[in-house]
Amino acid sequence: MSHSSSSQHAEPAVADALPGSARSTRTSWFARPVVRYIGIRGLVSAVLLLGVTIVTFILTNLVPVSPITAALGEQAASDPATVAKFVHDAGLDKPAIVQYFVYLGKLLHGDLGTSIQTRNPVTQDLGQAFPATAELALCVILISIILGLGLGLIAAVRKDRFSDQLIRMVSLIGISVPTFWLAAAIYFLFFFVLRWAPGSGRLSPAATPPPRVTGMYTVDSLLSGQFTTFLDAVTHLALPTLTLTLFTVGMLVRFSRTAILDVLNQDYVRAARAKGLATNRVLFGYVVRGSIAPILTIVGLAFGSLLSGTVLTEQVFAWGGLGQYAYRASTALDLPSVMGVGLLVGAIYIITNFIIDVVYGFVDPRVRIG
Amino acid sequence: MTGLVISDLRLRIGQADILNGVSLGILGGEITGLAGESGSGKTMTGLVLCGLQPAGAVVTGRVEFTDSDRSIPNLLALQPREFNRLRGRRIAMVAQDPVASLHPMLTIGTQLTDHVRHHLRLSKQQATARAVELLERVQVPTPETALRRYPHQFSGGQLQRIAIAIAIACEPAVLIADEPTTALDVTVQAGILRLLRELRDDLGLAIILISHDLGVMSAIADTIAVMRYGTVIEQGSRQQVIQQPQTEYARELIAALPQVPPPGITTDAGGQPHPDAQPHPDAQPHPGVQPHPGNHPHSTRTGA
Amino acid sequence: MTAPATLIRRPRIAPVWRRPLAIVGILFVSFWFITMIIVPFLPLADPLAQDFTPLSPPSGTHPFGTDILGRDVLSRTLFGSRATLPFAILLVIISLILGSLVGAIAGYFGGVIDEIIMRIADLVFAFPTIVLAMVVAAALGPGITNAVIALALISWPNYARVIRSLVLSARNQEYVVAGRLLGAGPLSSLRRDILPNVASPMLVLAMLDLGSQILLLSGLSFLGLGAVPPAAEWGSMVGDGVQQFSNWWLAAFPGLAILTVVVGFNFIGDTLRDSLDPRSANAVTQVNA
Amino acid sequence: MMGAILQLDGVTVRYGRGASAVTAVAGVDLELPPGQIVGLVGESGCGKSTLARAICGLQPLAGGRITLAGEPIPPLGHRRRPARLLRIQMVFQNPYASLNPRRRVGDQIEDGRRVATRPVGSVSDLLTEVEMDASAADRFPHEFSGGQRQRIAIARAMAAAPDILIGDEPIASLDASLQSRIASLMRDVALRNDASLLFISHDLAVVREIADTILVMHTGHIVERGPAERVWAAPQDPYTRRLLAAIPIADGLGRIPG
Repeated sequence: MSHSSSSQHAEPAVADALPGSARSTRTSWFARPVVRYIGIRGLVSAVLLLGVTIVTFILTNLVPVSPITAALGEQAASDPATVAKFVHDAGLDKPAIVQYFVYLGKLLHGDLGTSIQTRNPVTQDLGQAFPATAELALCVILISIILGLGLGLIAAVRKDRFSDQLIRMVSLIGISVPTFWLAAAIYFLFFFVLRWAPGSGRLSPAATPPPRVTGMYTVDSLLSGQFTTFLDAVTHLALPTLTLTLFTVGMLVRFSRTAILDVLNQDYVRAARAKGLATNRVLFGYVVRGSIAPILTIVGLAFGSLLSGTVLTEQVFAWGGLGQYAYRASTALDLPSVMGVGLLVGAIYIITNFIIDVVYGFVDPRVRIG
Repeated sequence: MTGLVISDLRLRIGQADILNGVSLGILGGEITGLAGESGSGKTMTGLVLCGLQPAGAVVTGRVEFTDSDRSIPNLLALQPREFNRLRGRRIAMVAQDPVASLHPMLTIGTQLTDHVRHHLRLSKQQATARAVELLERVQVPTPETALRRYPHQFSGGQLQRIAIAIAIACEPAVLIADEPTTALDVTVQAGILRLLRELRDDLGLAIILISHDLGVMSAIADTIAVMRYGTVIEQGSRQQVIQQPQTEYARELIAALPQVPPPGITTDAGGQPHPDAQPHPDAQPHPGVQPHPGNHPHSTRTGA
Repeated sequence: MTAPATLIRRPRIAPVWRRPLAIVGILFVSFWFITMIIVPFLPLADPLAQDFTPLSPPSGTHPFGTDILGRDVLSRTLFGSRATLPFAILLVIISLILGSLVGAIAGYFGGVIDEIIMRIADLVFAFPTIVLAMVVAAALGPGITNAVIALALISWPNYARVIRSLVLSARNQEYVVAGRLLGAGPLSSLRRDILPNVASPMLVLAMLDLGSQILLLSGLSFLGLGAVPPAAEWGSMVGDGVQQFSNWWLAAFPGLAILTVVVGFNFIGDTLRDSLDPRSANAVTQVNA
Repeated sequence: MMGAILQLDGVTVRYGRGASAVTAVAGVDLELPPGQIVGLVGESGCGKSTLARAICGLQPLAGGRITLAGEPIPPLGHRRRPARLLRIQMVFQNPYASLNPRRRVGDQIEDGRRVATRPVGSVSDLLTEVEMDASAADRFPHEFSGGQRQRIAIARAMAAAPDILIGDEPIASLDASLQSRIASLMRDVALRNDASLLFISHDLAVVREIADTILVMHTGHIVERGPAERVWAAPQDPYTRRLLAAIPIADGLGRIPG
């Protein structure tokens, strides 16, 4: 699942560009470089979102099992008259482009078709399942960032020493573990054998979910002051979070270690040391500050692989999120649901990376001030 | 007298011997030139004096550091924490490429004051006031606004001046300048050299000027040490080393450079043309280059 | 005075390959490769034969126990190597060739071709990997061949993007420009100057990708979109085993198989990158102080 | 054998498009008659490297014309370089990037010999001519120092028997003592092989020693041109004067130039 950072175009090296001059005049907000940067990134993300719908559209039509037999059933499909009528009604006779815009129109109205398994509109199932995955994903990404970047920093600073070797080995094992097997192993060990954690599901069977505000049990229970439910929700979060964190931290450590190593070799870090600053100031004030750009990209990638991970692990913990929904859909070949999950997860991922680009725009003065 | 005394400095990385017994005296109020080509060990010597040699390098020998109020027998024996207290406070460094040695995401103000507040325990306002004063000292225009700006908003020459301001912020005794003008345009180099000479005179700084360019050495170094294969092969006053080089290698280095300036070009020594420059037949009389406005009357210390 | 330090001849086995990481990696990978080749000749039960008492825990006769249909888990796990490794290697080779071709063209010729190819690649990167694999495999229908096609479709962009940036930077290298000025055409320039200097990073990428492809392939099988029953394939074996926790051995052993072979590839890949990385400590080259 | 004349008329090169476009070269006229050594001097960012790349067809022109023996030089597309243009060869700035690390030195010099339009010496002749030992042919670039690699690059360029040799800052990455030796080597090799030389550098002192005429470039324009001695001794343009004044002089008199 390893991705390198998003592609930057190598502009022709303007070897003879005239030296930049200090800029003093205040420019109106929309002409400011950062707004232009975010505008461009926004446009790219919108185009990507559109592209995602094209991909799912093509895939739905690629289905070897023709939608006709699926909808009408084997027997009716043999009668040409019914087939012709169905084809006309469903607009399958129109050119692909038109079919696509019809498909897009339905999407925009939130119509993702009906799930073969649950018989509900896919959008409703997704709406139901989304908060569970969101809660798990946020919990995992927060822990993983702290652990991953921390260990990555330690490994980079103490390059080739024992702690670096150990961290690298553990993180390599972390990304080599099949997450679907790890989920079962952790569940078996900590629940089945050791009884340290509660069973599957987001709450114990007896507990009632807190009044729905965000749909995330931990947040909602805090908002309504139900601390026992909050504790119950947190303990249930433990095992799935542990499963996904191991993989995500492994990935974050490997990428952030390389990114920080590059910064450690920069002249401005040596200059900071030459100023006699305390090691922590050099580390956090200069090294971490200098590696923010690659680290933001890495967090985006880690979030992507985390979403992948949920598909393979939620089933074991009966988590009731997008992951489990996707698992059931794929094992039952429920195509509308599979496409629905693909679209939603793709969209979440694009929007997250857009937000990361925006944050980067404000973090790097060369972009903010230009 | 403040300064450094280096005796038999050796450094090895893996199987490679980088420094093979460097011995050199560096006095306050003097610019000591460390000349040599790439691979001669001149940069590594500068790094060792700052305690910034690469991890895993084996260093032997002695570096004695004397300052107005203390004397340390051997810097190399100091614990990292102790050496760190000296770095930036008593011994400062200016690197070759100003653009790379300033953090792209921190304002000039932050990079100019964070080590001052660390070493001198100054408040934010005191440090900022000092920063403005320093920028004026190194002739950076509009210091107040410059403090809020970022490195990418300045030219190479201005950045090097800012880097020098950062280096002298805590009034160090020793300033190590590693190829300070190499990355700059020729027309900007003279300004930096002039600034270094002023700092030597005004602050009594002991400046170690590391450069491969003997022309730069000939311009502002008081004494010159020529290095090759990790040792000092020739050492002496500027006139002596440049005009009567002892070793063949030094002679070869000097022969490769122009000895006589273009006719009609005056230098900052009172504006008269160079004594042995022959004027070109169709050279029109034109006003000689006025000495640099900010230049102090030539100090009597160094007989011109 | 000694002359400046010049190139030190590299010791016979570079120290980076003697590190524990590398040794463990080589051990795991060679174990599974040998298993893949010799398993049919081993005195093992037929992986599909259902003639043992079902769900018996690991014992002398069945070291890995038997599954719900009474098949021997040990032989199915060992035979599983034949269901995963060849396809993973095939996948990496397809993605490497397809990706390198497309990436080199995009990097070398640039312009509109580069834009189109990179936008397609961005589209594939817009999906988290397994989700896209799931969507494509579901559309194509289950089966190992469809899974391989699906994974090939989504893996080549990773190679394309890496080789594109390598070719882009190589293309501006002075020796490549010099070659063009001496009349080298695009093909000979790519073959003689660019690709040889781009090969080693691609090798590292392929080795690290082998591990990911195995995880993806077995992941798809776990989702019922890869190998279909009754094939002895690790992902689907774990998928069946996960349903009943009390029979822990059903999922444990195939899972360990996946873990060990992927760890093996990743350890070797990491060591390979270190041995090629100029900055790594042991590649002593001309020291320019 | 009469070499070909290189002619530049009003050459203009722009980077980028629209508002952010940067004019690197603004209307440059230049003439490189056969057998002549022309020095092009200027600081970084003045457009001299862009001009060199434009002459080799590596940089499309936004205006003006470059002709070799009267025929215009088209930009180098993706196809093989037309035979008649092989008579212009270039030596680059960075010796550590101008040779393919994975191919023997001899093979890379052979690349040049293969396209030579006139009879040219063997690989060992070419190596000897650049003061290198013939045995270098079987070794790889990483076994040589910066100066030696630059000599090999010169040998490779001369192997194609060019009429015009362009040095794009060929001595900038070398040690001071080597710089004037390599510059005069390029001059002698060019003259011995009936090639004219366009020598581009920011070091006016070295260019003066080898060039017949000197052109001074500043922000994309030629601000001064003339015989080397005249430009050195009696510069007309204030920028040239500033350049000359900035040259550090190794006379030990402790005076800052400029």
